[in-house]
Amino acid sequence: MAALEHALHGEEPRAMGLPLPNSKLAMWLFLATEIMFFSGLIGAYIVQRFGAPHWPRPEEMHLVVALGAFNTFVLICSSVTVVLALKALHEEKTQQAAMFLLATFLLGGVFMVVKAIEYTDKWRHHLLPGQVIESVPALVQEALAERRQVAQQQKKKPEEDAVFVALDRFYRYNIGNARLQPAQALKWYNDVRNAFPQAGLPDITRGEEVAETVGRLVQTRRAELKEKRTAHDPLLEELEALSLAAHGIPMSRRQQAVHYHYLSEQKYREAHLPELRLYGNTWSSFYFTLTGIHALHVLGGMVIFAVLLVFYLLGRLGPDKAIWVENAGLYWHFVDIVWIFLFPLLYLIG
Amino acid sequence: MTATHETHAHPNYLAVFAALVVLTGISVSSEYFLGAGAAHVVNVLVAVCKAVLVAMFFMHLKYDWFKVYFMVVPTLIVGIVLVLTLMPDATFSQYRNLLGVPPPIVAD
Amino acid sequence: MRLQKLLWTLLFLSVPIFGVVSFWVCDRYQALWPANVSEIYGRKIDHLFDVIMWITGIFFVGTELLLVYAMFTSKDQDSQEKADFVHGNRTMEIGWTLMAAAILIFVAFYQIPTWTEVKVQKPKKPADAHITASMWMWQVRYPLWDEKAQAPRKLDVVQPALSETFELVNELHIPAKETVLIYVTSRDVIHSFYVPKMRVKQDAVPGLLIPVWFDAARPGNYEFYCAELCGPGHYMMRARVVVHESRKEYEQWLREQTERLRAPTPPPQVAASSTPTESLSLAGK
Amino acid sequence: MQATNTEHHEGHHGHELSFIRRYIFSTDHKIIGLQFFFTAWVMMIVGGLLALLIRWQLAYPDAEVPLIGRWLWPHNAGKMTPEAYVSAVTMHGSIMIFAVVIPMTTAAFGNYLIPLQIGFRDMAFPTLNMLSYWFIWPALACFIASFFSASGPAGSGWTAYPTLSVIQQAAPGSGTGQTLWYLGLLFVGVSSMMGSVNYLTTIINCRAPGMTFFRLPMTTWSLFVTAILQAFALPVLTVALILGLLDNLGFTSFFVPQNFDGNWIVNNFARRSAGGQPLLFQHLFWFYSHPAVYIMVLPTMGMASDIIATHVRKPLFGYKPMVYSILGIAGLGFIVWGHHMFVSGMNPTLGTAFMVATIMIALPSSVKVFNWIFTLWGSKPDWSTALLFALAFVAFFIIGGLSGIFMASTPTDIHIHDTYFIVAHFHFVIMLGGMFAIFAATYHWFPKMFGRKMNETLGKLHFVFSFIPIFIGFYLMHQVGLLGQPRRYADIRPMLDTEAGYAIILMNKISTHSIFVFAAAQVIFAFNLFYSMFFGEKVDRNPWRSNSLEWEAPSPPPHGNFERTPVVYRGPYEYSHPAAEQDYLPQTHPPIPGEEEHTGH
Ligand code: HEA
Ligand code: HEA
Ligand code: CUA
Ligand SMILES: [Cu+2]
Repeated sequence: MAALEHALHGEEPRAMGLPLPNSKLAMWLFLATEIMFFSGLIGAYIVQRFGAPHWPRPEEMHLVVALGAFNTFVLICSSVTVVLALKALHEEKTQQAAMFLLATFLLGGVFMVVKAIEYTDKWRHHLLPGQVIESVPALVQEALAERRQVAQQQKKKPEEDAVFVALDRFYRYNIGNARLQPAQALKWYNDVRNAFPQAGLPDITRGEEVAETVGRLVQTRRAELKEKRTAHDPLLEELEALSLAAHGIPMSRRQQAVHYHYLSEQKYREAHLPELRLYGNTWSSFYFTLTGIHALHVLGGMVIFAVLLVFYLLGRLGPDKAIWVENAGLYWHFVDIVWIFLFPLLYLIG
Repeated sequence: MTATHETHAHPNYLAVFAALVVLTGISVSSEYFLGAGAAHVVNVLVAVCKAVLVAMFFMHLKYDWFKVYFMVVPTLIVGIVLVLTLMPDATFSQYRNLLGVPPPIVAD
Repeated sequence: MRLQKLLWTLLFLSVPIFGVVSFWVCDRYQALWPANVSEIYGRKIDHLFDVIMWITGIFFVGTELLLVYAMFTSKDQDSQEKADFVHGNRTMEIGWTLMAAAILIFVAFYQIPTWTEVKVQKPKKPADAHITASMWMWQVRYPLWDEKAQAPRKLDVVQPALSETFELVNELHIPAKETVLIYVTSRDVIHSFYVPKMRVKQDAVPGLLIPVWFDAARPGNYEFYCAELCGPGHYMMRARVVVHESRKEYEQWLREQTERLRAPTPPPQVAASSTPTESLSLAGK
Repeated sequence: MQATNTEHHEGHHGHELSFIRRYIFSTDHKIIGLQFFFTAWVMMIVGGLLALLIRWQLAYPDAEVPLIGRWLWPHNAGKMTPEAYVSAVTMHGSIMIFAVVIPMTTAAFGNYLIPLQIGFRDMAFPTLNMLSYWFIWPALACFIASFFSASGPAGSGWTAYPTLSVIQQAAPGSGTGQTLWYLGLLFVGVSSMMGSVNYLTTIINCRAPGMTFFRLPMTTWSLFVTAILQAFALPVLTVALILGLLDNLGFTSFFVPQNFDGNWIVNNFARRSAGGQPLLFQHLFWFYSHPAVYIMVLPTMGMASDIIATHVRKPLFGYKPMVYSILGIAGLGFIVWGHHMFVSGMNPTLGTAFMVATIMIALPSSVKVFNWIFTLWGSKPDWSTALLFALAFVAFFIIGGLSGIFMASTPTDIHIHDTYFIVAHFHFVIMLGGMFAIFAATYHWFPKMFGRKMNETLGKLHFVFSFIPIFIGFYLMHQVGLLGQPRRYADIRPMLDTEAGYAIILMNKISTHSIFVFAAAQVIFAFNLFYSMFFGEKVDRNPWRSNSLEWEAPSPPPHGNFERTPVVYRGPYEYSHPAAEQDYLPQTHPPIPGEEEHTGH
């Protein structure tokens, strides 16, 4: 019978399977699923990032490149310590291996602490998803309230504050559709005229003329700018706002955003008005989800290393546990690779 | 699993570490010295390089490649197909571009 | 055993028979698909339908009959013979793979031109209407009639200005015998614009503005309804398409509507890009 | 492998385990398989009852629901409310897919059969296996709890498209019910994930000596490929679910867009944030859920292949082409998901690419169909219930598959998308196809599970009274769909206004009545199942005289499965070998004179 078998199949049936321990095979399979998981997540981010009409810059959202780079460095260090632990274990230097594992654990801890610092910073700046204010009216309301408070503290009337007056006008006539009375229009016009003395704006005496004159001024200014190949300048901003208000036309959302940007970034820079961060909520949705899920993975890795350290304390860490360290290491390196992609995507390219 | 334990080659991990640190430095500094477009490209390339280094040496792919490639390669293909297929639709959606959504306000 | 075989064979034979007969009966009583009123686009879709119907129909009947035949000719349990000892047949495998591949490639490429025409290549013409879907109604905006130009105003599909358009709810008016271009969008959840008789369907997605084009050859009133689950009221999101005899009648209708509304004077054109927002939004707070 | 075999060998073999360790927190793959098996049947009843409710509403929208109507909807004169209808449809679809068919195929039969068919004592990771069962419970708890949430269960379809599913105020079903739905699905995902890693490791590393990949039975092959599909596709669903859940909780805005007038207010539903893309969810969802339909159907195809070959006493026609077509379906399955989105506002040019890929997927499927038919050719069937159900699977899968071609072709899909034609399509492939194969598998492997056979007479009765009514009931949905009846309509009376309205109502009534007959026939099955478990005819370990390894083990197999590790000499389909004295040749039988190795052609 045995001879027949040989004739048929050449040899006795042999054992099957890959030259990989089950656990390592399973770890690689798990990593394959993790790769898909993060492809989906990062893919969603990329799609949103490049598909959105606007995306906040990292520094607008208080991301500190230095912190991110430091965390990258920390993770790289921890990756090295894991492989060194594995090496030590293979060389049967159990104590050295344990030291390296401890180092890895601690580096993971450092990563988490830095993350916590970053998160707290976001929290203090109201950058959590759902907390970023993206609508100009709401921002202006907030700014007005702030100025009012400041004025109260200084025991002044808010109307004496130039910033308050400008914002108030913006809120009433450009955002809302309150009617601009001729007297107010004239006052507004004169404010603009005084603010830009060398622009040579004509003198107006009657409030009723403002709408028409300013309308003309806007058009000429636009034409001038077009020749200079720029789209906007402070004067045009001011004139446009006045012109729209005088005609009783509220600004479109885009115009509101542009005008608020002008007010907060150029005109009243030192007043520190609240910033407008369009798409800030979606940004922070992605930021917290991506880094949060990554941080959970780091936490998971730390638990594994803690278990290994407990094994050491119980005297059960030895070369026979090398496969444990190797699998933990594979996972940890993968987490590192994820961060290697997240760091530039969020902090640099973002 | 003594069979697979064989001789585990351990490359010079510190050299790899040094390379990773240098690459990180490059990607951070590129943002300051290069234009946005170039810096983005550099950043992506550097990230890929770093990932490859970690995978090759720390994850021992250099030695285990023939035992695990059948898991890694299809995964990478499927993952990349997923991301690429999302692109034309969501990112360059022609229907979104029809809308007058405000362009970046800082661009003016 | 023989009886059992006969019984099961007949049972399985009922599948292709019922399958074909029920379709045929439905077709007989005009209960297979709604009459097509779309000459330009719908006809092509129906043609494709017929082609696929024939191909799949032949394969349906063919494979089912083959199955039944194999059952019928199988060996009896009590016969002495063993079943055939065959593991496969390379020629047959290659044969049917190639045959199926040829047919499938034909089906795939045969329909690309139609798809291009109905969904990809947007006709170059001004938009006729703008539909905003919301729970659970269709708001249709039309351009007002411009007496001076003797034409409808240009419809700004991104933000139809209140002063240049008028709105009807659940009623879409279109001219017959020409391509109609409308834009659909949604204000809350995803809906779907579906006119069965014109073979047209397009999801209305919040945040997207999607062009749809179609045509109707015959004037009349046609059903259109929502085909994407949009909450409990999904089933009552029904409306009608009113097809006017001709372009001229349609324009006449536009003019009547405009007159009835006595269009307000247009606001001064200070900032060309500005359009009044309907109401102030304080969202996000 | 030698090493693998010894790795877990300290396992308890001899000593008795307590009842709890043995039947509840068991790590034995067979017990876990049975746990999944019974859990899935119970959920099938829940899903089936919901289906009956749906059918009742479609046929008699203006009548009180019998028995439960007064009690559930007293304020609506015992009639079903539209909210209840969409919730019923949603939960029916979700339960049937995620709590019945996927657990039944991959988890119940997968667990039970993989180690037995590859000749191993258990799964590679028994504890992980146990966890995978225990993770299904939080999932079921979430599903069930969602029925009792104040605003009712999830009501945005099993596809849960945003923005309906993520704006809590949008509909009653989008509140707590939807949140629980997301959570439940996440748990199902974790459970499947554990299972899939476990199966892959087991099949790759733990096969018995001589069991090469091309000697695996089709069931194991298809479960292997299914596990690969899950490993690749599930993580993406997890992403979609996590993002959707966060959106549903109200803070983030992955899928809630800003309206183009820049307002965030989505029809008066104030959101804290907005700015995402609803279509992104559909992409991520279908990236999983299209492969998921193959996750459901591939194991049933594998089981049907095994059952047909065994019961017709003939080698499977074209073993290798069958394997390759499974691989082909799996590979293509990853690049066709867009066919669910042809009219969703997706880039239409991309639609063309998806259309071509989708149509091409019919190619491997047709190879399978033809191979099944030719397996039957010149065979000697025993006409057992298992065979009949498996053949019905083939007959119905053809219908479901061919109707898929209509939808795969983009222009025709414009008309039939989201109509009852789709409902007909997928019930033909999953219910009349997949579930029938599951019935077949139950009849076929029952003797292995309990050492007794199911009653054949009752089985045939069950078959006849299932086959005819369910076929009529679902077939008519094609016509109804072509006539334009949309899916998920709580009330079809307004359809009466259309010219074919009368026909639509009539066909819906016929459907409903047929399906009620089907449901009644399932009582026979349930009775047969429990009756035979205790009083069925006792049989030996290989009642069907089958070749594959599971029949080498005692019935039911003890802990550790085989008395000694089996050694495999050939493929699993050597039936009616002319040189053998019997009409079967088990895989473990040493080679006989005059035999040569066959693998396909
Ligand atoms: C087990 C489940 C299963 C299976 C196997 C399939 C198989 C297929 N499905 Fe199906 N499908 C679903 C479950 C399934 N589907 C579900 C649940 C939905 C709805 C989801 C929802 O919206 O709720 C759906 C929806 C769905 C759509 C979206 C419709 C829409 O919403 O507009 C499409 C479109 O292309 C499609 C196509 C196909 C195709 C081409 C196949 C092919 O794989 C079929 C291939 C088989 C054959 C073709 C038959 C055998 C071959 C022959 C007899 C040879 C000869 C044939 C030819 C030459 C043509 N399916
Ligand atoms: C595996 C999947 C599966 C299965 C098996 C079924 C089974 C059935 N389905 Fe379902 N169905 C879906 C998946 C499934 N369905 C999905 C995904 C949807 C889409 C949801 C959506 O739109 O979001 C859907 C939608 C859907 C609709 C469309 C609703 C609408 O859009 O308005 C309808 C309508 O007729 C329907 C009917 C039925 C019927 C009558 C059955 C019957 O076949 C059921 C009959 C079963 C029983 C009556 C139970 C019998 C009991 C047993 C067999 C167990 C016995 C055993 C023991 C006791 C141990 N289903
Ligand atoms: Cu609107 Cu359904
Ligand atoms: Cu699909």
